Amino acid sequence: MIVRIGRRLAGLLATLLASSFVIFAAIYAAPGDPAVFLAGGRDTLTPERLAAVREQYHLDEPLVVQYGRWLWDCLHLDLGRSFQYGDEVADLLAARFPTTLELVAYATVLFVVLGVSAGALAALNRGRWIDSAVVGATTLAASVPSFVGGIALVALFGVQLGWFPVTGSGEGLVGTLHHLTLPAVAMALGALAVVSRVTRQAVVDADGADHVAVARSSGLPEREIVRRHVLRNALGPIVTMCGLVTAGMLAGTVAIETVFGLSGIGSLLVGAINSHDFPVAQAVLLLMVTCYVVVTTLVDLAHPLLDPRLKSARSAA
Amino acid sequence: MTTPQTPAAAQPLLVADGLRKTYHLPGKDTLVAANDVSFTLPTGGSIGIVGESGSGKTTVARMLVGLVRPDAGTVRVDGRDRTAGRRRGRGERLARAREIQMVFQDPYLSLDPRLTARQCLATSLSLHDAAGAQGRIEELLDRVGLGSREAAARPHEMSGGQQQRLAIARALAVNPRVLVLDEAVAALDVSIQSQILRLLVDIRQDTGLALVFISHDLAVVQHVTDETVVMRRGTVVEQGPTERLLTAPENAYTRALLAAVPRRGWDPAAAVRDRGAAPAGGRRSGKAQED
Amino acid sequence: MLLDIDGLTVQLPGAARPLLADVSLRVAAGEVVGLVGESGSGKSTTAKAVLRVLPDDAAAHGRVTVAGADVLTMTGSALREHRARRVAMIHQNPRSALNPVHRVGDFLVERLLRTGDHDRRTARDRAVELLDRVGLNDPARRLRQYPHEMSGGMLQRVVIAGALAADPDLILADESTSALDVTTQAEILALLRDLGRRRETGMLFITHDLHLAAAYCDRVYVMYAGRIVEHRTGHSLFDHARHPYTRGLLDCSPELGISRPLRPIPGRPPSLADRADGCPFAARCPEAEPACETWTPRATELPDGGEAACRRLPEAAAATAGATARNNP
Amino acid sequence: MTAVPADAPAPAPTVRRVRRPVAALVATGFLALVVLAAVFAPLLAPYAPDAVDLSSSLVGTGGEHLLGTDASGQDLLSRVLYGARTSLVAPVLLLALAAVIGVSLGTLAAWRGGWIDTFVSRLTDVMYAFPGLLFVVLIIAVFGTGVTTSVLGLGLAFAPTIAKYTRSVALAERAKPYIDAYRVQGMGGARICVRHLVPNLARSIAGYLVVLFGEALMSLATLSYLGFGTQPPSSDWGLMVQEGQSAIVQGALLPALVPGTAIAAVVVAFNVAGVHLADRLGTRR
Amino acid sequence: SGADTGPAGGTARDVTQLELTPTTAAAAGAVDSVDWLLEDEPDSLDLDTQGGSAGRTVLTNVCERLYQLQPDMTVRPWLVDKATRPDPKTLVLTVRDGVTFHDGSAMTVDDVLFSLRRHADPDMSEADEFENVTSMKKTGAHEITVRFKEPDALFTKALAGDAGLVYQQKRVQEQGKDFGTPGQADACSGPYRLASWKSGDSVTLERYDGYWGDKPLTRKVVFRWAEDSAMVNALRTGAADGAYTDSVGTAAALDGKKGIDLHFGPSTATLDLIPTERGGLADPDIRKALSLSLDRAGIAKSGYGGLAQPWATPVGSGAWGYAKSVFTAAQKELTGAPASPTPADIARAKKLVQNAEHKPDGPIVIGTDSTQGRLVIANGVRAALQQIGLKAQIKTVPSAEYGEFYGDKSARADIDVLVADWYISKSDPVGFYDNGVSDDSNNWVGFHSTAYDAKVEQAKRTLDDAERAELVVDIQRRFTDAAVWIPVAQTPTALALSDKLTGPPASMAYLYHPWAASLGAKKG
Ligand SMILES: Nc1ncnc2c1ncn2[C@@H]1O[C@H](COP(=O)(O)OP(=O)(O)OP(=O)(O)O)[C@@H](O)[C@H]1O
Ligand SMILES: Nc1ncnc2c1ncn2[C@@H]1O[C@H](COP(=O)(O)OP(=O)(O)OP(=O)(O)O)[C@@H](O)[C@H]1O
Ligand SMILES: [Mg+2]
Ligand SMILES: [Mg+2]
Repeated sequence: MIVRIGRRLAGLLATLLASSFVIFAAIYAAPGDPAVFLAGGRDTLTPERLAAVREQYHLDEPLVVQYGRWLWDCLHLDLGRSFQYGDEVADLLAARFPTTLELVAYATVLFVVLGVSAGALAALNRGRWIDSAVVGATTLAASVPSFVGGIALVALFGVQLGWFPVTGSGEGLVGTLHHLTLPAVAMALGALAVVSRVTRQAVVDADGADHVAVARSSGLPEREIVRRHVLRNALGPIVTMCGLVTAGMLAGTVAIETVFGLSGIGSLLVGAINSHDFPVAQAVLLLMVTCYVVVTTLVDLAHPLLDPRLKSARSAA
Repeated sequence: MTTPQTPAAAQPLLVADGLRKTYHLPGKDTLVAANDVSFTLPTGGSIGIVGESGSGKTTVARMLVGLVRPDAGTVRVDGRDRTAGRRRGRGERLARAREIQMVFQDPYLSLDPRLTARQCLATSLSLHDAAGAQGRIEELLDRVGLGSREAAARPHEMSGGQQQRLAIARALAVNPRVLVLDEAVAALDVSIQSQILRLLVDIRQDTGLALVFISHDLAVVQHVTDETVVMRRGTVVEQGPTERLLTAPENAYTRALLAAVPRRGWDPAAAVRDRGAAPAGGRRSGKAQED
Repeated sequence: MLLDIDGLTVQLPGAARPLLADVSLRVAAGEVVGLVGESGSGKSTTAKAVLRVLPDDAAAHGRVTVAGADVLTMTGSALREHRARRVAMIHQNPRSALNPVHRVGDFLVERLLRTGDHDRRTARDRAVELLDRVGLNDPARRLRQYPHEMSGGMLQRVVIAGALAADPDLILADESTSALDVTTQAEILALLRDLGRRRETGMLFITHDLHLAAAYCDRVYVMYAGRIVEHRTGHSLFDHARHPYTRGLLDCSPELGISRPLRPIPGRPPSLADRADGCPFAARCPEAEPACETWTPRATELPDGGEAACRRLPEAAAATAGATARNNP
Repeated sequence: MTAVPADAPAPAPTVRRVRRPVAALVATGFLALVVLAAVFAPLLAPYAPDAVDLSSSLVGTGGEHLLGTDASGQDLLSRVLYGARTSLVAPVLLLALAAVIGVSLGTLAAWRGGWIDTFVSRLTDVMYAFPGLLFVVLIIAVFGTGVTTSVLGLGLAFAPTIAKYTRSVALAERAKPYIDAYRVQGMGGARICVRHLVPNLARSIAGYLVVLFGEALMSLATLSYLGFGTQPPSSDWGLMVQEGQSAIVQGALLPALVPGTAIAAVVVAFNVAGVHLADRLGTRR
Repeated sequence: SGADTGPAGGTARDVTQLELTPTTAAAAGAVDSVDWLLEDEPDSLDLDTQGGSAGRTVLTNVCERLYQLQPDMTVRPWLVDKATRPDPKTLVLTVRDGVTFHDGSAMTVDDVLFSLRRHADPDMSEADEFENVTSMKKTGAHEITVRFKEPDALFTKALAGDAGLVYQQKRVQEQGKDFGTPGQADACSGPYRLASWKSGDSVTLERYDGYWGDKPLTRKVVFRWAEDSAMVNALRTGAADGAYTDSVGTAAALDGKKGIDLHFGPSTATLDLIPTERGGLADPDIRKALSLSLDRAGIAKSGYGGLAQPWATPVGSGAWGYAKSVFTAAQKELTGAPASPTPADIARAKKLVQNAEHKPDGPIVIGTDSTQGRLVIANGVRAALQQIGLKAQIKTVPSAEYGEFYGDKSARADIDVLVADWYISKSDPVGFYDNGVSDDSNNWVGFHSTAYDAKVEQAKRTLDDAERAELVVDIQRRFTDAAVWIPVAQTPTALALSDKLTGPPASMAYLYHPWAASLGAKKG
């Protein structure tokens, strides 16, 4: 077990290192020149001024040198100062990350509860109308991009009916819940399809296992069988998929934050990429990737707790 | 079963010498699946390997045909070293294939699901020599008793017995000198099993093919082999002419094995009382799995 | 009679022949009754009918009673009760019969709680007792193990303990030793026989191994294509089999220590899609006559109390002497 | 293992009642219609797709413009019809490219194991960890904008996903004894992979690709939105959605709704047909 | 769905009738708190390093300038009491007495001088305003003397912009690098003080009770930010009370909605086509032909919901901070940029193309991003070019990359004409026309005229407004005649305000004028 954890952690670090380089290189290569942004207004742009700015911010050094410099600082928990805001990047993140986290957490609760129950319901009523309804509804939901869903939700529940506020993230628990309901629903809608589909398949598979038939033929009550044998055994793939979706959401709040006027790290990232705010874009991406990798690693480490066979099995990766 | 008895003095065709294989399990455990397994098989001879589940039979078979590289020991055919291992050229790979072939336990999974029986045979023939294939295919199909209907069928359209016939035909396609059968009839019903066994005996008679016949079923082994190797936990516990082994076993484990086979007048309780042996399984280092 | 199956016919829509055709079978308390046949002959379906787990769209006719209770008409709680307390089934593969994510102890406790006689604590004690009964050492520790931590033989003992938990009247052992090594098989068989005797439990022992059935069971039913073709006491089977199919099986099964050429039965068993109006074995039978193709099989009493369903039984009886001579080395 | 008799022939097809796949038929029919519409767009479209008419911008549905117009007064119906061409061809090309790379990588990883496997796994990890289309943006930064680049870039971006999937199915397939049988027959690894392993994976991979099609279409649309993909006055559906999006806030839904519905309908149809196809392909084995 | 989903042809405003009012009716009653929306969070509240319009909109209520831009776009002294010009190259500023910073300490001439020097630092964004300055000195307890290389007509206008902000020296120096970032106090003297800036959430201003001038009616202003649809929704549902909207789409969406008043005011911003070095539009005749055949009214209506006005010069009417009537009249004289081309215009254009010396070889590449308005312009240009027999092609780039076109020659290497919007911060057209001078970095197409260069130079030195206006009209004619840039439309400032509130300016002055101070309830 310890060895396994150690291995996973090493893999996590390797992934982070590789990702950090790709992040750096991507931002470096992304269109647009940060010097233009840094040099300020458009009437002051001259080649000399640009060159001076480049030198001042070390933008004229080779990619690898810049990367090394950045990585070194990151390791010292120094994420630098935003080109755009002039503020410490760490402060910027600290102010916005909670909103994104709350949003993702809320959405996760929604899609886990709804997606898993819909999937299980469909699986246990295989071939009946409930099954078709769930599969049909989730397929449709999956084909609507989240920003479109978001706009529709706002138009109906925010503007027409006025049940939910249309911007901001609210204060206090009740306020936050009130403000984040629509964006969380919009995010959860897309995830519902994949989660319910995976749940359905996992439950169908688990239901088809021999030991379930054995349990049935030994006269255990159906409720008990579904709970203790079918659902319990289907947990593995469900938890994995929920973990992956949640991890993906951490990096995918951009559109929703824009539609609902929330200041999270998603909108921070878009702004930073647009304005070539290197330090912020890199830090946000690194944070997102770290979250993703950490969540997936946790799911991976939690897996053996759900399936004791894996504790001693060869890891497939 | 009366088979053409080749004189034991004949020069050995297949020699397994000191084969050893260790698997590394998760954590620090290792499992010795085969340990110092040696035997010889004369030209046209037939040797059985019996033993309980996990005793290393399949591991030995796979080492013989080069699917698993032994940690130590060699496999020689006609004096030529055919041990799997170092990178070998295409020529040598094919040469070994022409010497030694294998039939697997699960007939369905050992056939390419995409290919019809005829295509399946054509594939292996073309690998070795493309000429005269068509006639040879019909000959092979006929040899294993597959009709024209089955020749155009894909594996999922055939019964288990037909599938195994095809697998045997495929192995025969390259005219091997040794055929390794790993539990090749275990998945079949007795009536089908006997058809396959009959087929094997016929083929041996006609072609002088040598067999390595792996089975857990002593009664079946007895019908097919001249010589038997009893394995347990990766090691050979007893080895000798099948006749002698079944009538006068020297090893306690062999005796327990024999006593456990149901036959007329058999009492399981007595068989258990006779059994002095510990449970099966390969030998593990590190934490024991079974106790 | 503990188990009494009378004229059971099970038909699936779309199938050319019934899964089970006119199956009659009896098991008395304390008796071990074998049911032999090749794959697909309907052995498991028979056992399942006793538990009333047939395919949803299957139509069943005939009667199945366990200790006088009609199984085929049971519903709801009566059915659950029947499955939980009166009949226990032991499956072929113990590894797939246990939930891999639950501990062995959970499996037993779950069954024990179902019987209603226990609370969690006493159930646990009883589970330890059961494991001890089926011959597992250190039972308290076993309760905390997961299935994947045990060998097949040990797991089959656990499954048997589970079956005993409900203290059933009838045990259905469906190929319950086929996946085990011969030595382990002998241990399990000895255990089952011992438990059955002690508690007067009846057992329907299903296997595809004719030798095993004949050696182990008090009485044996031989099944072919959904029909019982022969029904004999165990020891008379080896030497006095009367149905050509049974004899064919004996002829093609290699027997330890007996060296004789195998005589395979030609062809293969009919599938559900094959129509069989007359005797289903006629197509493979060396003794078949054209009339066999239209004769609906019917059991004929044999002098020693057994039954066989062959049209040519009188002649076949004459041939028995020859067969006996051949089978004796 | 002891004998487990399993000589039962495959269950007769008569026993399983065949259920009419109505939804799948409808979906397939719809897709066929879309393809026809794309092919015959010049005959069907009432206007040239790039005909600007500033005097009738953001017109609603009506006789003159069946599905209304966009901000520049271009006829939406004509644009959607013409747009079907790039919108459908580009994802196919993209997936073809991704499949070639992904299947090769995945098969190689499953077959060779070792560092290649580790490398592919890490690569997919890193790719998965990236938000959105950043990777494609990187490719485009290097090679410049345009349809070709976005197809190339997305092809590369999709490849690891397919590689990961291929690896998992190839691992399972590789463990089957028929592969061992080929090796025993003396067949080389490369030939086994190319001639036998991959063709046997083809069904499940094809099923997976069909499901990915929707995603590919959406991703290309997103790239067009960001200005990396097709250029106006092209009528790529993704581009149209993005062009139309700014009119939504003014209450003009059609410019985004029409191409958006087209995308969603095609994606849904592909998913329905794809899942059915994957099921069908799957049951054969 | 039916006709309700397509809006709009009929409801769009008549672009030629769009009425621009510099300010809204004066407020009568006090308000406790107002929620205001910005299009984005301010980058920083230090405009010397990061000047965005969000930051300016907030900070203009907190910080004061030496001069102040009025809603009607005129400029008047503010923190300076008096300004004298002893000679054309010298400006003496007398600093107002009695002004206190928000910590209560008095503003001194040292603070002013410190601020001016900070703005003049070459690393700061306003440095270019000080290029003509040779020295700035304290010459008395309340007096600063500025000397110029040449007489400078624009300097005082610059002091009404960010170059004239006055900071408290002590605070700025204390805060160092953190000056202007969230969590820091302001260093100014305006009617409001910065109560809090919660990064990523909100900025709150509170009335400064020690303010030297008139007391604002509104006690507290809370700023949040939201884009397009979110902003529209927030305003429609009353979650916010007002906003100045940059994005025309937002304004158009709010047009005619209940509970919201829309006000339009003059701005210097225009939409233009800027020909580039690539040369597809190198020939002035081709440029003129394009200008003649462009459907400006159609573009304004289609792309900007009627909230833009066809315009014949590259500077919006907000730049007319003086001699307004002269400029208005001059604009009417121009014939090279019709609102909707008449058949005669088209005929003229076709002839120009036929007789052009350098006809473009390939299609003319139009550079744009995919925002609605610019795309409509690009499509309009494409249609216009096709109409006069030229081929055209559109190349879009991400909005993020767009800014680079202005600074980097290589970025615009493969486009012939850029769809651009342009504004100047000073209310004087002269501030624009130096873009046409021969060696100017914004003169991409390489327009060269010594006479033009001389006139621009002269105008910059002409301190008298009337005289300068004459010059500007001349310059403007030369610029448009040569179609150095091709003007399309002017885009006014749009103010969306709850119908219970009134008071703030509607013109572009909101960026430089303490607009919140005049905001209040309609009824007392
Ligand atoms: N690839 C492998 N990795 C790890 N252990 C393995 C591997 N292959 C086989 N083993 C182990 O090696 C031992 C011997 O296996 P082998 O398959 O040779 O036994 P066998 O005698 O053929 O058994 P069976 O009768 O069940 O087929 C078993 O304990 C098995 O679990
Ligand atoms: N639910 C079902 N639907 C359709 N056919 C079925 C079903 N269950 C069983 N069958 C068919 O019924 C026949 C008898 O099956 P059964 O499982 O009873 O045979 P068996 O004798 O137990 O075989 P085995 O030895 O393989 O266990 C087989 O042909 C099988 O394919
Ligand atoms: Mg084996
Ligand atoms: Mg069965």
